[in-house]
Amino acid sequence: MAKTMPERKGHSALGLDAELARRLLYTMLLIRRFEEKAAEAYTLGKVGGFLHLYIGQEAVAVGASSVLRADDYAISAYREHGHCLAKGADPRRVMAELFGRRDGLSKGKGGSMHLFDRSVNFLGGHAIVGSHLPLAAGAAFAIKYEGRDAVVVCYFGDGAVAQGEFHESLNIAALWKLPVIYLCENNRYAMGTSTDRALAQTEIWKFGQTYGIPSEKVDGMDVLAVRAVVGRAVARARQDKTPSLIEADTYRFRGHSMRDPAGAVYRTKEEVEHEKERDPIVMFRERVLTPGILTEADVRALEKDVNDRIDEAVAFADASPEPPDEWLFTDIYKED
Amino acid sequence: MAKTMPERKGHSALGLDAELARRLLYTMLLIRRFEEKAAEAYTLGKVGGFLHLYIGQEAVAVGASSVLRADDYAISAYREHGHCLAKGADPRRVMAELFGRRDGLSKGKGGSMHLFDRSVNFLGGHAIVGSHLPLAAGAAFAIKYEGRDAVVVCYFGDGAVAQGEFHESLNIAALWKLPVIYLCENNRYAMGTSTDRALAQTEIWKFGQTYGIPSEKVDGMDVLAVRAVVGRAVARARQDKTPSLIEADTYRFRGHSMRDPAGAVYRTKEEVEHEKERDPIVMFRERVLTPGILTEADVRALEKDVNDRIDEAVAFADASPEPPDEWLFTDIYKED
Amino acid sequence: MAVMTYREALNLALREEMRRDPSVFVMGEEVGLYEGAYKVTQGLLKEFGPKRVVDTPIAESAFTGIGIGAAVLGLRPVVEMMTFNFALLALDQIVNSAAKMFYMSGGQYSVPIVIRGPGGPAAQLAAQHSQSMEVYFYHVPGLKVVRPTTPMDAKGLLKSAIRDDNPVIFIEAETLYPVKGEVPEDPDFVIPLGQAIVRREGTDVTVIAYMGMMYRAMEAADELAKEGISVELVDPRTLRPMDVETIIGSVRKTHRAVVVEAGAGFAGMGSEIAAFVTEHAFDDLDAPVERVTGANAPMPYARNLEKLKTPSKDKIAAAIRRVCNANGS
Amino acid sequence: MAVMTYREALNLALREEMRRDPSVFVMGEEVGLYEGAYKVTQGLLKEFGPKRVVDTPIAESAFTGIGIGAAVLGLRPVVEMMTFNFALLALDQIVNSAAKMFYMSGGQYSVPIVIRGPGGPAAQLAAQHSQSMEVYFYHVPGLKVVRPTTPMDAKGLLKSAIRDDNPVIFIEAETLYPVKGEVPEDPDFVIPLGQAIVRREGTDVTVIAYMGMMYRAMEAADELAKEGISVELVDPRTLRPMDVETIIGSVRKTHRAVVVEAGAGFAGMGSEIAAFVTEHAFDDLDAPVERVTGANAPMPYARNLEKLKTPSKDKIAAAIRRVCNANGS
Ligand SMILES: Cc1ncc(C[n+]2csc(CCOP(=O)(O)OP(=O)(O)O)c2C)c(N)n1
Ligand SMILES: Cc1ncc(C[n+]2csc(CCOP(=O)(O)OP(=O)(O)O)c2C)c(N)n1
Ligand SMILES: [Mg+2]
Ligand SMILES: [Mg+2]
Repeated sequence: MAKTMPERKGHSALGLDAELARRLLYTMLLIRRFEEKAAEAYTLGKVGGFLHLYIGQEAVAVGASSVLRADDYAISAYREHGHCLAKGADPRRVMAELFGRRDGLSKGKGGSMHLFDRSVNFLGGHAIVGSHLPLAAGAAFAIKYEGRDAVVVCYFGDGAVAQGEFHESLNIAALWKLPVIYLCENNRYAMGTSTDRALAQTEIWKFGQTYGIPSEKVDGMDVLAVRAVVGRAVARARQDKTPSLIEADTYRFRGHSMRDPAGAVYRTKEEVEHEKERDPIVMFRERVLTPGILTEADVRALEKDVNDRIDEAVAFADASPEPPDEWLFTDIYKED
Repeated sequence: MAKTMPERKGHSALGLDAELARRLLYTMLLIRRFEEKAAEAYTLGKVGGFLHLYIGQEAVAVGASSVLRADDYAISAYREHGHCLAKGADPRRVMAELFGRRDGLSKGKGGSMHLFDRSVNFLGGHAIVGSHLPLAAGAAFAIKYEGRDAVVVCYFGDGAVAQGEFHESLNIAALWKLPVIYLCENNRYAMGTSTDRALAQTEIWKFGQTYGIPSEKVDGMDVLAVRAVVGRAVARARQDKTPSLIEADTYRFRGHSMRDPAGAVYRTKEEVEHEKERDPIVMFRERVLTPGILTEADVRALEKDVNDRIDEAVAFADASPEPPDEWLFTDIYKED
Repeated sequence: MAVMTYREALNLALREEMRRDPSVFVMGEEVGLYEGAYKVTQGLLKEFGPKRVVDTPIAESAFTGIGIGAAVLGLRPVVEMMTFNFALLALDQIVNSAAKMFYMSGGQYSVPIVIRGPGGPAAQLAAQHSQSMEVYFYHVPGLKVVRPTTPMDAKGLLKSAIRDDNPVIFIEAETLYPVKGEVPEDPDFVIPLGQAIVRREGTDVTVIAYMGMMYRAMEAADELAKEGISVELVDPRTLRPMDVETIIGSVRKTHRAVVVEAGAGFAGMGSEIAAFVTEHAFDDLDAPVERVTGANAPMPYARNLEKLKTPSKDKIAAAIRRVCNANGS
Repeated sequence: MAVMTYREALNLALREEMRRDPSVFVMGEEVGLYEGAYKVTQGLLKEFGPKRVVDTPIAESAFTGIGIGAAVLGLRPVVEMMTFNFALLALDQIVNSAAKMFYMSGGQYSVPIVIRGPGGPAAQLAAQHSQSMEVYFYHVPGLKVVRPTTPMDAKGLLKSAIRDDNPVIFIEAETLYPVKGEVPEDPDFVIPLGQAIVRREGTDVTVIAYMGMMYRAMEAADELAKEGISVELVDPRTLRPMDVETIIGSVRKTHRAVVVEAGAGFAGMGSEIAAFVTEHAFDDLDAPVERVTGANAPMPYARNLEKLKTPSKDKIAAAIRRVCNANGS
């Protein structure tokens, strides 16, 4: 049965067979469903703090992760449920983390913005915009230092492009030839600021040119396109440590966070409706159904699997106890 | 007699007449002589801390300042004696500042790295690499806010290009159309680090292209070339608030500071000797003597004026008393 | 007097000062079109236009530096940190440019800037978004640091901060924005920086607290009143310059002191207050100054752990009882 | 034991640890080809090559973040801040990434990084280059903070810092680099973090100091010995975690305490030490703890003013005399 496992045949197999179709669709559905349930839990007061939904952008995480190996790394900002799940994290433990429970990935200490999963090499959820770009370069540095051929995918938003660390990281990654793929999810807004109000250059991929690194733009609503572009970048990083900058043209269907549910002040309803026609899941479903790669029955079965799995995740999170009080003071320092 | 005064005829007068030749040569000689004397004073223990000499780069400050008006601003890093003098500061008060005396520009509290002169709109000497780039944009912001047509010239080194604030400032200056000219003095080294070891893109002017702002490279040893390029940038900034990035190709003849006197670990003697053949003062002297714009006698007279003025500056600094002890606690807060 | 929220009081202060002085402008992420992540700048874009209500890219170091540069030329920027947690990215500009320029220039260039926004514990925002940030500022000569507890203080102190010729760090609190209180509508009403206030008179013990901790201390004081313990509550309001006199005056009267702070205890504001109280009133003290502080841990996300991180009313009350029972009484 | 300079002791510690553990590497501005702005990394490039001695561009935030990222994957980076003044540019990475990652990840990812370099007053380097920087770090849960006073401590503590699994802020001093002292050459010699040392035994008063201030306190103690005042000198060495026990033990014995620090006094390390000494030893104290601190001013350039900014031997001696003459004795 389909799982969010890294592909076993190797990242170059971009041909769309049933197995791949199932895997990509399954993972996108899983993320979508996870988040719908997380939003529900938020309104019920089971999830606190900020909750940033990834709905609409699933093709980016899923396309990118589909070309990664288990020993590759991913790192992200605070809108990272999708990246973490796509890398293979157990939805039960992710949901438990959102619920602030002891069985959460981070024992309930991190929450939605700070998902970490060492078992799948997911290097976190970082909530200071731009701050994880150097961390990604550092992980890539370590890989190269150790002579391995793993790579790092670093997801970040268009909002991070204006930060100094974007430039510092791209410069050093290019200068030192670090195996990192900077994958910008350009969803056109940083909170309420559209890219044209934040960036003198809104074609974000072009920033990469100055540093002399391969830079590409891709339709971030097309999971296969993302897969192809990131696949090439991963191959370059693996083989000759060349970093890349990729701009995925995408859109968030919801507001910035649950505190901005409508997301309507800075964009029109028409724009949102129009973009929803590019829904990456709907489009991919059409794509696999039309030529008969999957059948309607296949898809229904996938959807059922996903729904069951997420229901199970919610039940798991609900059942998990609060972390014990003493844990306030654990994990501050590592004792040898 | 020649003075380091802003040109009265307007910045578009780039034709090289005797008056202009005298002014440019005078100011370059003044800076050169000032620094030779400062170095001497340093070895005598009269100047403390770090002392970064500008020798070799004089054409940049002098060429740029020659197109500025009195109500324009300049701002720099810690290698700023030349920028400050070229903007019109009194060498006596600059020297007194280096000596840490009460008649120094900053009452002896700033020292060589922190020259400020409000009377000529010199916004300082800032010693955290990259930190004054946003300050320059801020001054330009204020000019635009107030509806004035002044401009800001921001001098910085190749070393600052790797800093995040370079990117942040260029992006915002371009986005908001601020009247600031970012003038990078690429002297090929940041301390012991050559540009190719610090930057993935060593053609620094190219960074400006991504932001869509006019970007040019200029021979920083040719005072007239600098004058022309900066003149165009100033006109753009004045008329339609367009910022520019200019890369001046230059070289420092001395070490990074008096603590790196030889500057020989990271570059060869041959390279230094070769570059000294591009001495901006020697070259400009030839340029004005050959066609007879100035005579040998004119130049000797200028040299004598300069030497007298700098001797006077040293005498002034020597005679100025130490700041009174109470001044430790003044100028921390401005009282209304 | 009108009754309004802390948020509204801040908004009114901004409006009044912007009306009064055309050199005052507001700058930061989402302050304009979005009207502020926490709506403190609501309506300002409409009233003052984009020239004076400036949305910035996410580039804290640069837009803070731009504010400083503009202030150097004589404008009066009010820079919003969406939350003060992000101010670490701008700390070099604040500490090395804003705080030192007047000194380094020998008094030539002052920096009349206000940097404001919420800081301190919020609701389940976890380690990176829920920090008590004043600790990075109040040590620094050249800066002034304000933490206003009530709507009235928020208004009166923000207006003073804007009129001040020095860089002022003005840290509000997300949790206080909806709190209501009386606020003078008089546009000439200001509260000078550097003056503490006695929020409640008492005779047995002085409790020094600000922001959310002051509200909890009030609850504790109510509770203790029933037990016959009379608590005097002093709110420093401005952390730098600190009104040492008012605090010492109170301790001289009560002979006992408890300092409460939300941030981690080791080397926090409480340490300084405890130290100077002891220095100045050693012979008047009947017990060592007690510090009730946030746990020395990062802020956890889980609700139950988060609750333990910050001093509760009960912890404050217990400390007050302890000092009151200490020998010497 | 060999006699060597503080600089050489640091260099030796780096060498030994790099030989011992291939995951240790050094990174920073000018650490390689230039052999360090202050030559602490002299010879390392030659011995270990450019893979392990990495020159960086001037981009403090990025290369610190890169160090943190590499540490998360298990390497042991030693990141040099050319001087700690520049660490403000990297403070977000240090406070929000390095210090909190272990906690936020629920113990999954530790960050075994050392960030080292000189800090504190230097020679006429003025306001931006001569700051006592420890204040930005010792408050932060998740960080350890070391300030080693002697060559022996420099070596023993740096080795412990490198072996530690947590982020360690290791602040040296430009003025101490040429100071000589005995240093064990044994590569197994380490000094555990978190242990203060009694540098001189005495009976009348405890002086707590570190770095340059410890050397001045020693001179003061010599002078006072002639006056019959017996000074005990305690050096915390590690500021976080602080060895409260050793300090309190000493104060319990002497009944008097003076804390000396180079940085500005308001809300500095001295405030915390004074506060906890008073809390733990209130009944043992015969006089309030005296703080002798740097002036609450930015660092001026002029030599005479600079001298006044940092506590002198005379000021320290005067404070010691004051507490010894306080009533209670
Ligand atoms: C340094 C910093 N500044 C501000 C914020 C507040 N903030 C959180 S998310 C966000 C917008 C980021 O937008 P973008 O990078 O495009 O990511 P998206 O939300 O679109 O996924 C802002 C301003 C922050 N977390 N960190
Ligand atoms: C943020 C910061 N990091 C490091 C330093 C130390 N430092 C002083 S000058 C310098 C080199 C700067 O080189 P460049 O910008 O090319 O200017 P140049 O010295 O060549 O004029 C360095 C690294 C500093 N002052 N500030
Ligand atoms: Mg976005
Ligand atoms: Mg240079």
